[in-house]
This record gives sequence, C-alpha cells and structure tokens, in this order.
Amino acid sequence: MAFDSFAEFLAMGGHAPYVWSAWGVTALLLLATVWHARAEQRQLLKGLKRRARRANSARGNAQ
Amino acid sequence: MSLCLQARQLACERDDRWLFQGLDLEVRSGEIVRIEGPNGSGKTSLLKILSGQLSDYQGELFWNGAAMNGAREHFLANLLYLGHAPGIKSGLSPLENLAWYQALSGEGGHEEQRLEALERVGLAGFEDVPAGQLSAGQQRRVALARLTLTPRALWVLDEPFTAIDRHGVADLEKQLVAHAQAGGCVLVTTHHELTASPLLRRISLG
Amino acid sequence: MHSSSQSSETNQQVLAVPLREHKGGLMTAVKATLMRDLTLMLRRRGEVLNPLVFFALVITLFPIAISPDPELLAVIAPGLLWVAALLAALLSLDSLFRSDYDDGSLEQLLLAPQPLVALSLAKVAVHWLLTGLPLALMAPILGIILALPAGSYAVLALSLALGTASLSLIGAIGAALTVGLARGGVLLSLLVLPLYIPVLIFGAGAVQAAILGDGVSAHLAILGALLAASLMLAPWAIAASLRISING
Amino acid sequence: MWAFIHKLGSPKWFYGISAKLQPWFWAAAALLIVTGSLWGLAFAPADYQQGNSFRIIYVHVPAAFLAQSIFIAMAVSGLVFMVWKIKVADMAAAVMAPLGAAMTFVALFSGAVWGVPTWGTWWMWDARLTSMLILLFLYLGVIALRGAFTSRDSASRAASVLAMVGVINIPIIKYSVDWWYTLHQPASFTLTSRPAMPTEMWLPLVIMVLGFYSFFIALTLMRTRSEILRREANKRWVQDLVNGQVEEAR
Repeated sequence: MAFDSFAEFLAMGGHAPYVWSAWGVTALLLLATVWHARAEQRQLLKGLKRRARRANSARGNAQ
Repeated sequence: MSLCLQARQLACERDDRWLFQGLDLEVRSGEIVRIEGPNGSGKTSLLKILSGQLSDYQGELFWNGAAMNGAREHFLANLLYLGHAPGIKSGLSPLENLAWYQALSGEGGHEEQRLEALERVGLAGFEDVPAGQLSAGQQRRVALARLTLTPRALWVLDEPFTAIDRHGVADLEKQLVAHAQAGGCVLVTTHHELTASPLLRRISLG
Repeated sequence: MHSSSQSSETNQQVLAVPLREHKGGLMTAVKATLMRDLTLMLRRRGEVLNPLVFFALVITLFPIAISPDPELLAVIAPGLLWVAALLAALLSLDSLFRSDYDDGSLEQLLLAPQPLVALSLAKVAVHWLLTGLPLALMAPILGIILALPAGSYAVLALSLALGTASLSLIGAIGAALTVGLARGGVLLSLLVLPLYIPVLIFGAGAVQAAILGDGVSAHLAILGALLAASLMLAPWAIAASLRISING
Repeated sequence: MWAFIHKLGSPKWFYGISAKLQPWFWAAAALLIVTGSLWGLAFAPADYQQGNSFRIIYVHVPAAFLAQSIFIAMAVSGLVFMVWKIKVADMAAAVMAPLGAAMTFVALFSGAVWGVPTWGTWWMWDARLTSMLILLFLYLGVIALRGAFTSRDSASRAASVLAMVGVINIPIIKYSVDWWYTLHQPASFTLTSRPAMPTEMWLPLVIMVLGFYSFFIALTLMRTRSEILRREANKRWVQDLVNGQVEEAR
C-alpha cells in the first residue's frame, strides 16, 4: 500500500484532479462502450423478434 | 475461330438484395443478345460484370473456355464497351477523343481512319468542334464511331440508342446485325424495341 | 430465368472481326493519356491558375494577420510557404478524376487492355506537372515577400518540387476513393491531410536547415525516399480505389 | 487451412463460436482491469520525480497501445476482406473503428491531463501526443469514408483500402514526428520514456495492457455479433435463430 489512509489515497499527494479525471474519463468511456454495445444488441434482437412474430402471425392468419 | 463468353451460376448481391442468382448464360459468335428486365433488375450490373468492371459477384466467367482471371487481357483486347455515359470529353474535339480511344488499345492509328469513322456516324464537318458544343445525340454518335474505328469482336452496349434520332437508330441497328452476321457478338440493353432477327436472343432478368 | 435455344450453325462461322492478341502499346496509351490530360487542362487555364492564385493569396494573408515585421516573418516563412503550397495542391485534387467519372471515360480507362496502374500514374503526373511544379517555381517569389533569408530559395523550390510529387500521388488515392461521392471534397481533405504530414515535416525542415546553414542533403534524400515509396505503392492503391469507386 | 478460413468466413459459424468465446474475454478483461487498477492506483509506489500523477500511466499507455493495435487489426481485417472476400472480417473492421477512435481519445486526454503537473501546460507538442493526434484524424477519416458511401459494399472496400494505406503510413508518420520533435526539443523529457521501472511499477502496467486487449477482443466479438444480425437479418439462419428465441419465450 502506497498510502497511509483512504483520505491520502483520494488526495493522490496533491495530484488528485489529474489522476482522477484521467482515470474517470477512461472508466466512463469503457463503460459507455459496453453499455452502447449491449443496448445495440438488445435493440437489434427486439426488432428481429418483433419482425419474426409479425411474420409468424401473418402466416398463422393465412392458414 | 469463334468467340464465346460464358457465365456459370452468376449471382450478384447488392447491399443484401439479390439482383440475380444462379444465372447461366453463354454468348457466342453471330449472336445479338438483348438483356431485358424492369428498372433496377440489374441489367447494368450484369453488363458490368460481363465486361469485367464489377468484381463483386459470385459464380464464374469463362472467355473462350478459359477462366476469366487468366484470360482477362485477351478478353479486354477484344471488348468494346459503351456505358450509360458516352465517355466523351467535352473539352476535346471528336477527333481528339477518338485518337485517345485508339491509343488506349495501344494503336497509334491514322487521322484518315478517324475522319472516316466520324463520317460514317454523320459527323462530317464536326471533326474539330469541341465535343462540349455538340448535342447529346452527336456526342453519343462520337462514341459509336468507335464501333467502326476500333474493330472488336465483342460489343457490350448499355443503352446505346439513348439520345439518338430515328435515322441513327435504324443505322445502328443495321450495324449490330451486320456485326453479328460477320461473326461478331453483341450484348445489349435497350428500351428500344429491336426488330426481330434470327440472330437476336433475349435474356430476361427479374 | 430463361434463354431460348439458338441454332449452333452460326457458331461455326469464321469471324470477320478476328480475335486479336493483346499486343502491348503501353507507351502509346500512356503518352496519349498524358497528352490528353495536358491538353484538357491547358484549355481550361483557370483551373491551372486557381491553385497558384490561392497560394499567393494565402501567403498575403499571413503578414496581414500576424505582423509585417520581416524578422518575425523570416522565422515562420518556411512553414508558411510549405503549408500554403500543400493546401493549394490539395485544392485541385478533387477534380483529378471527377470529370472522367462524370462523363464515363473513367470506365473506359478501367477497361483498356493496359494496366490501370500505369494509366492512372500518367494522370497523376499531369496533376503534378500543372500544380506541384508551378507551385514550386512560384514559391521563391512569395519567399521574397515573406523576407525568406537568402540562400534557401533554391532549396525551397527543390523541396517543393520533390514533395508535391509525393503529395499528388498520396492525394490521388484520396481523390480516387471519393470520386464517386457527391460531396467528396471536404472528406478528401480529411483523408489526405494526415497522410501529408511526413512530407510536410521534411519539406519545411529542408528549408529551415538551409536557413540555419545545416546540410540539406539529408532532408532532400528523405523527401526523395518518400517519393520513391509513394511511386511504388500509391499507384496500386489508386487503381484499386478507382475500381471501388466505379462500382459505386 | 482453406477450410478453416472459409469456416471463419461464414457469419453463422462465427456467431456461434463467438458466443462461446465472449464470456471468457469479458471475465479476463474485468479481472485484469480491476486488479491492475487497484494495484496501480493504491499499491504501486509513487514516482520519485512525478509523484502520484505518474499513476496516469496505467490508463494512458494501455489506451495508446490499443489505439495503435486496433488500427493495425482494422487494416489486417480489411486485407482479409479484400483478398478472401470474408464478410465477417469487414464487419469486425467496421465495429473496431469507433473503439479505436475512443482509445485514441483516451490516450490524448490522459496525456493532456498528465501534462499539467509534469510540464505545467495542457498541451505540449510531444512526439507521442502529436502522433496520437494524427492517428485520431486517421480514424476519423476511415469512419467518415465508410459513412459517406450509400452502397455498403463500396463503403467496406473503400474503408479497407484506406485502412491499409493508413497502416503503411503510421510508422512513417511516427518516425517523422519523432525526428521533428528531437530537432526542435521543446521539453526536457517525454512523459513515458524513463529509465528502467521497478517491477512493482511495471507489473500493474502489464496487467492493465492485457486487460485492455481482452476488453477490445470481447467488445469486438460482441459488436461483430450485432453487426452480423444487422446485415444478415434476411438470411434464413438468423430468422430460424430468432424464431427459436421467440418460441422459447412463450
């Protein structure tokens, strides 16, 4: 452990704004890409399923 | 010696839509083959594939029995393609335009040949006018002059009758038949109704 | 899909139009393409002059925007001249294949029984002859009004002549990629400018070295090496890009 | 070999295999990044010169590595697509580009922030940062070119060619920028070039780099799967797959 207390850890020896903003932006971007990829996949599947259901019911009506 | 262009199981997909699939065709000496189909059925794409411009297709092409990849140079040396746009530079005179086309195939050519070809398409007297000052139909005629200027066995013509007057249409049609009778081969798309001829064959798409 | 059967009698007949073997003539084709593009450009003198006027205008803007102080100008002159020349060369790139694409002669170029690589190289050569070379010749005159120190004028012209040849080659890749797009002009600069940076560094560096009295041969050698590399690689990329654009 | 390549080329096969691989890469990414972060932030010793601001290295360097690697991966995918006409390769290239641009941005941002305590300024024309900035423009160019075409086939080919041209230029750009930087020498030292780092400093860095690579692979697999669904929506196997899921839901 390079720090004696949690407060010191947060203070980063006076470099807190730099260290935390760099890490924060990185973490935010990584999480945002994951969130975006998940949302994209869900939306696609939802659209495909809706289409499949509509096609199925259309086929059902025709019979 | 005769020529033969074959396509086997040709399929073309443009952005997830099949323009055509499983197309087998064979074009031989002495034939006029008209590709038919409604707008957007892939006529131009098919001509572009058959003339070796579009490489994005499935299936195989053969030129005189040899796979197209190996025979490409020989194929291009015997091909004359006229596309939607006439390919005429408006800044150059008809003579200069034709000279470039002659040189593209590697021949120097003579001015008399070019003058003669222009005369045949009814452009005598316009040899030195910048092509930009000619009408659309006259520009098309300059392009058509290549048919006689640089004799090639295989003609691939995409809507060659566009912008041409009735007289010119009749002349061109005669020229196509004569070419096929002489053992050449014509692949053509057109909205114009071609007169029936034993040499004419239709392939319909879509 | 149907194709009616056809009697095979006609197939046996002898061709009046015999099949030809492809018999070279590459030099004829390349020379004709060079001459054609030169004639075309020289008939539209405005298009040849535009980049030169643009170059002069941009150079005029800097002293007005920064300061008329000759000492200050002398320091930044090499960079200014190089950046302005680079932008001027970029300006004319969009039209390199555009008119050929519009009037259909690009398809014909692709279907010529000659290697497209050689033919497109001829087109790029004309672009350099009528853009890069005049810019290089004009730069020393503009150097005077920027108080460029003596002794660097020849290097300025030489570095520009060498450098703009690479710029034309690299830029032609971008022009070929965007020729099928309706508004390719802005995109073209986005694609091409980052690739111009090495040429800019060594081009402007050569002029600076000449001013400082350092040897310039290293810079010019690197510019030459960049040109050799572009000459070897760019034509293939140009040809591939043209084929993509024509598929549009 | 050929059979393998063509198997890989089938989107259906790739969709199946990537579903199996994906969780492992996500797990590896999470594990490595969490470990590396804790180690780098809390346990690695502070730098004797830069103090704790040095800890920015643990995001700056992995992002910079990834930014360059993704461009190379994109160009290789482009080559595979152009040579073997394998569509999955192009789909992967398409989804890689935005992540690459994002990583380049992260590297630039963290570098700029790092510059404040080190150089006393937000931006220094440091060789590494300058190359990164140019790389960002290259990414934006590829993304813009892909978006500019109406035909997706042409867009894919054009983007592949541009990625390949870019990848040939990246080392040239890098060397010329390095050379330019040493010539002008505006700063006494660069951010990350330093004499040998002690183990407890570079080990977390290695872990972070590996974590970022796992993240890249996992995300690319995931987004390529989405891209496959998008492009193959009309194909039989996708419809069967969706139908199966619909029925399951009942």
